[in-house]
Amino acid sequence: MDPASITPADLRQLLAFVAEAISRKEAELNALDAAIGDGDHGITMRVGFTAVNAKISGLPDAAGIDAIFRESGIAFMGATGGAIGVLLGKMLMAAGAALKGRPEIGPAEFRILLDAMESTLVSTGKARPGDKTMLDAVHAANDAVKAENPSGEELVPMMELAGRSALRAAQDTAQMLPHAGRASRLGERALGHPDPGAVSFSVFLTAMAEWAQQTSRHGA
Amino acid sequence: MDPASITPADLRQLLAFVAEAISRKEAELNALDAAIGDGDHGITMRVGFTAVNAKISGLPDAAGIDAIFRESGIAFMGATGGAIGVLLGKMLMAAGAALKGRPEIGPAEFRILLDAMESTLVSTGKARPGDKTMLDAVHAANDAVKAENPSGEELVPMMELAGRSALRAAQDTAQMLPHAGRASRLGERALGHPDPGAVSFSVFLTAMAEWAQQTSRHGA
Amino acid sequence: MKKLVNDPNAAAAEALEGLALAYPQYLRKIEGLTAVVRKDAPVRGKVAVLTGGGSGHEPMFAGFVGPGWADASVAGNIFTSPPPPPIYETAKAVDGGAGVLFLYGNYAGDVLNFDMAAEMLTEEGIQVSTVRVADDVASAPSEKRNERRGIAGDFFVIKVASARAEERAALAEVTAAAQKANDRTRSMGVALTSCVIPVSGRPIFEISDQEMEIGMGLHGEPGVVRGPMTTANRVAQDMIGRILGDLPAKQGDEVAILVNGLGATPLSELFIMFRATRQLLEDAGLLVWRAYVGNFASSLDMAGCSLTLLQLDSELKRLLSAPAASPAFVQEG
Amino acid sequence: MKKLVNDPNAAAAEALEGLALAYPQYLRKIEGLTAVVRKDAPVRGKVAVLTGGGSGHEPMFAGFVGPGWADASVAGNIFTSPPPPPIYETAKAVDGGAGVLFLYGNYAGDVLNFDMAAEMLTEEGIQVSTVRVADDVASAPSEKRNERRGIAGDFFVIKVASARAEERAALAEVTAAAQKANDRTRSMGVALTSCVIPVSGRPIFEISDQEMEIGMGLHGEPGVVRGPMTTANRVAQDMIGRILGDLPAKQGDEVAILVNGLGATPLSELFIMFRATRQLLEDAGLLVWRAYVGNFASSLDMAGCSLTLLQLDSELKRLLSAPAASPAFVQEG
Ligand SMILES: Nc1ncnc2c1ncn2[C@@H]1O[C@H](COP(=O)(O)OP(=O)(O)O)[C@@H](O)[C@H]1O
Ligand SMILES: Nc1ncnc2c1ncn2[C@@H]1O[C@H](COP(=O)(O)OP(=O)(O)O)[C@@H](O)[C@H]1O
Ligand SMILES: [Mg+2]
Ligand SMILES: [Mg+2]
Ligand SMILES: [Mg+2]
Ligand SMILES: [Mg+2]
Repeated sequence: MDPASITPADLRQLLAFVAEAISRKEAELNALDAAIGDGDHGITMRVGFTAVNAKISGLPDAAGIDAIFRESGIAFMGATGGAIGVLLGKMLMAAGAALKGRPEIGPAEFRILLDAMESTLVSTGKARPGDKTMLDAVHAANDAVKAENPSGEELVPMMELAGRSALRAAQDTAQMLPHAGRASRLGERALGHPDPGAVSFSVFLTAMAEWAQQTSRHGA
Repeated sequence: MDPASITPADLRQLLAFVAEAISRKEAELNALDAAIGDGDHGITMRVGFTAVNAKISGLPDAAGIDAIFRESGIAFMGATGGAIGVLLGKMLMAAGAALKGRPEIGPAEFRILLDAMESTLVSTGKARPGDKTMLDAVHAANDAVKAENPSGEELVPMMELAGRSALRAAQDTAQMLPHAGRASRLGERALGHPDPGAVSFSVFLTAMAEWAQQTSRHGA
Repeated sequence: MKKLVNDPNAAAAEALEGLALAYPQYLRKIEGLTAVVRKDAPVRGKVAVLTGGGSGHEPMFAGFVGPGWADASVAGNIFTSPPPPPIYETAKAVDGGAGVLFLYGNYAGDVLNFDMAAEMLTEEGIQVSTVRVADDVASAPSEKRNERRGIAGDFFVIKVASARAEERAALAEVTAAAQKANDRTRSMGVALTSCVIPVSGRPIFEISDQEMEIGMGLHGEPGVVRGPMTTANRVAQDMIGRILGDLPAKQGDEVAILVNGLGATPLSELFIMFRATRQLLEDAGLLVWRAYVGNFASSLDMAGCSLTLLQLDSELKRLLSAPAASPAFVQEG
Repeated sequence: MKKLVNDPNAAAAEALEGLALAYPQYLRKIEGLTAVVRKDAPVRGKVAVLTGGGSGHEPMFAGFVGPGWADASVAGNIFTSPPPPPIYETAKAVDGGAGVLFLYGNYAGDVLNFDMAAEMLTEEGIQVSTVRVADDVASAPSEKRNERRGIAGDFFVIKVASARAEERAALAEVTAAAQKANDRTRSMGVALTSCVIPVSGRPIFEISDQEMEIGMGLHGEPGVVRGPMTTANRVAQDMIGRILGDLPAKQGDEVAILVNGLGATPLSELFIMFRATRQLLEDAGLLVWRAYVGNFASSLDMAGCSLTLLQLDSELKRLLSAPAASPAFVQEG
């Protein structure tokens, strides 16, 4: 591949790679969710990404970046349920809508993608940064690629930065108290445990970056 | 006491002593019953003898041997339920009926008592020796005091002989297969486990003998 | 042991009290006895159906007392038949002049106590007849069917007999209906864990985390085969195989089926077991006329379930579908 | 983990299938969807009551579909809200032209998915209104009552709303009745053990053999106090104390009470808990108008129970006692 961009064909492979990464984390995500929620987050993520892959392989070859994201979102939302189903489903759909007409994902598109995801997550889930949700990871990644410019305008480093930032933010959620209005059920006991949705979003971004990095090295 | 006989007043004490002995064996009897039955035999025996004691303490001072046994049987049967409730209840009532008019329990009365108990058990429970039931202990005790005459006609040795014989017979039930007609539910798995009812009857007789022995020593 | 009880020795009595306090629309407790009777007992001119046995099988037996169901249930301690006096007193309280049918599981202790009570009643001129439920295929070979113990099959036999009594049939007819239901009922259980008796606080048998025991009785009586835990479909196949090997049902016959939870198995698993069972019955050419899924005859907090089949005819269908209302089962006309 | 399941990933779907196959007299499954609807759906001119949520709470929610009960229930995976598409499809299948009331437990996931489905339906001109059951006193202080999660209180809210719909009330009226029931319902749970999700095969939290947790949610959400296991009477006292501290009921008021088992707790213990609760309510001067004891909203194989009070008025009594029939609860008129 051209390390500077991701074509629709690349995106299919990338999402399959992400699905595998998520599957490998199933037990870990369940355990995180068990600590502060109901223990199903890993199952839900695995089911959702399995559906995404099934859906993608049925799409016509001509499907563009926008269609692939939109259909992924519809598939994810329709297969999973749970909070994450609607949230991540809508985020994927929003990414598709925001990338309408773009033939490939380059650095600019990656920024658009993260920004669309964050704003959809906020408008749907009504959480704020610091509430100990997936938003903390999304927000950190989006902020990082917006604000910093560590290696110019190259896609792979940008993706890596996003993944790293999301991961760090996810880990930091362990120190947060869940926002009372949303998750009073957790209380003080949530302290010390990271938010499973934040962790799984960082897995999503990290896997994307890893795929891009591996592919660009192979391609290079 | 006169070691050669048990008065109605003695009998009250003796039954209180038996009740305590049974209570101490509660867990053990439950465990034996758990191995081949439903695990309640110790509870039932304890409940039954507690009721016997309560009943006895309410009897008029003039109550004779016969009345004490009869009322014990009624109390036992009414308080417990289970197979053992009717069987031992009727056995105690039968002992009372058989000892009607006898002012004390001497060697002759002890023989009558065991014989009445065995025949009532057989007619009510319809088991046969070797069926792995309480009858095996009752039968062995009755047989022993009928057949043997180890120390002349003295009550305490006779009671000890009965207790020993019942205990040995109870232990021997471990080697028996339950009679199919009665306890097919047990099957081969009952092998190696003694019958709880046989064991509890041997506790009953052993405690009687122990009380008599202790009392006669103290009295001597 | 963690149980929501107070004095463990009083658990059976308190559970019965709670049942009676919760469901005054169907039944009431007899003061001073561990027994409940239909709210409107005695029903003049109607045969009274009296059931009962050891406690620990809730909602069996007391949960099946009410109009269209039994007239009375007498409870013993946990897993222990009630003694004769309360059976006798309760029978007298529900006798409406047409006699009393004793219906209970076929266990030595119950037989002795209920028989003794029947004797006492007969002496007083009250007509008593008895049917002992003997549905557990695991407990004796078919040549010795009358020696089998009773498990969840009580549900069908009590329902049928009670409905027949409600039709104002005579004691002999009610007895015959109960006997017919009993003759056509077969059950098989499977246990995944032991129950714990409140007083002893300990499991009544050992079973590993990988094992199950097919054919285990409602009081932990040993079953027919202990083996590794497997899927619901395979468990159902084994159990239904044993039942159909015993029940003289042929292709096209109608059956009622009861999937009964033993106490600690959630309804979701019972539905999965029903799904498997129904398929097996269909494969065997039998028609499921009606199904009942839930906790009907439990074994304290044992995990596992039992399957019960009743081979129907038109009389049994009429009686099973007759209206009935009790704490554990309400059915419209 | 020992469970009577097949593929653990299919447990929720197979349980629902089993339920639908067992009770065709009340409901049917919609082909291709994890949803059941009243046998006679859609009922023309009647407001449709649609409930649902994550699976693992059987018989909640699907067990409460039938005449006098909900028109439909949509099931998600274990502990996971169903996604919007099946909610949307099911609502369309039961809409009788008078609109649809969505009734479900107040959880973030359910809110997101049901709201999304409601949006899709509204776009098509189908009227939808929503009441989120929020009865769990342990989950938020009373100033934030609308943030509380829903546990067994669904039972009362669904019953009341369904009966009002059966009276052919308009959508706004049915919604108002549901809202009133919701406003007057309070619950408190206690967990003795963790449940095990079939797919993961592991407990979702640790709790020792000597401990219980008061206020724990139906999915193992942490409760308000963890302490040593104690007697049924004391557990009930703690729970009822918290409920009565929150419910604005006064001496002489009538209440309905639900003693709900979480899955692995036998009925006998629930009756003992009811006995304790009834005494406490009597001591507080409240009148128990009707009681319901059983497994209504479970948490897979969790041991424990919840207590739910509904403070009554004449409308609620009328609606609660209206005839109704579904797999999990039948009531005569
Ligand atoms: N309103 C919200 N905004 C942002 N993220 C949310 C919100 N609600 C839930 N989440 C995320 O969803 C995750 C839980 O997802 P999951 O366990 O799959 O769903 P459920 O909570 O329905 O079981 C949480 O860890 C959190 O990150
Ligand atoms: N028909 C019988 N004849 C003699 N003894 C019997 C008979 N039936 C039962 N038993 C005795 O009763 C004992 C069981 O008593 P128990 O556990 O108290 O009652 P249950 O069997 O009703 O639980 C057995 O161990 C056996 O000794
Ligand atoms: Mg979750
Ligand atoms: Mg026993
Ligand atoms: Mg017993
Ligand atoms: Mg969930």
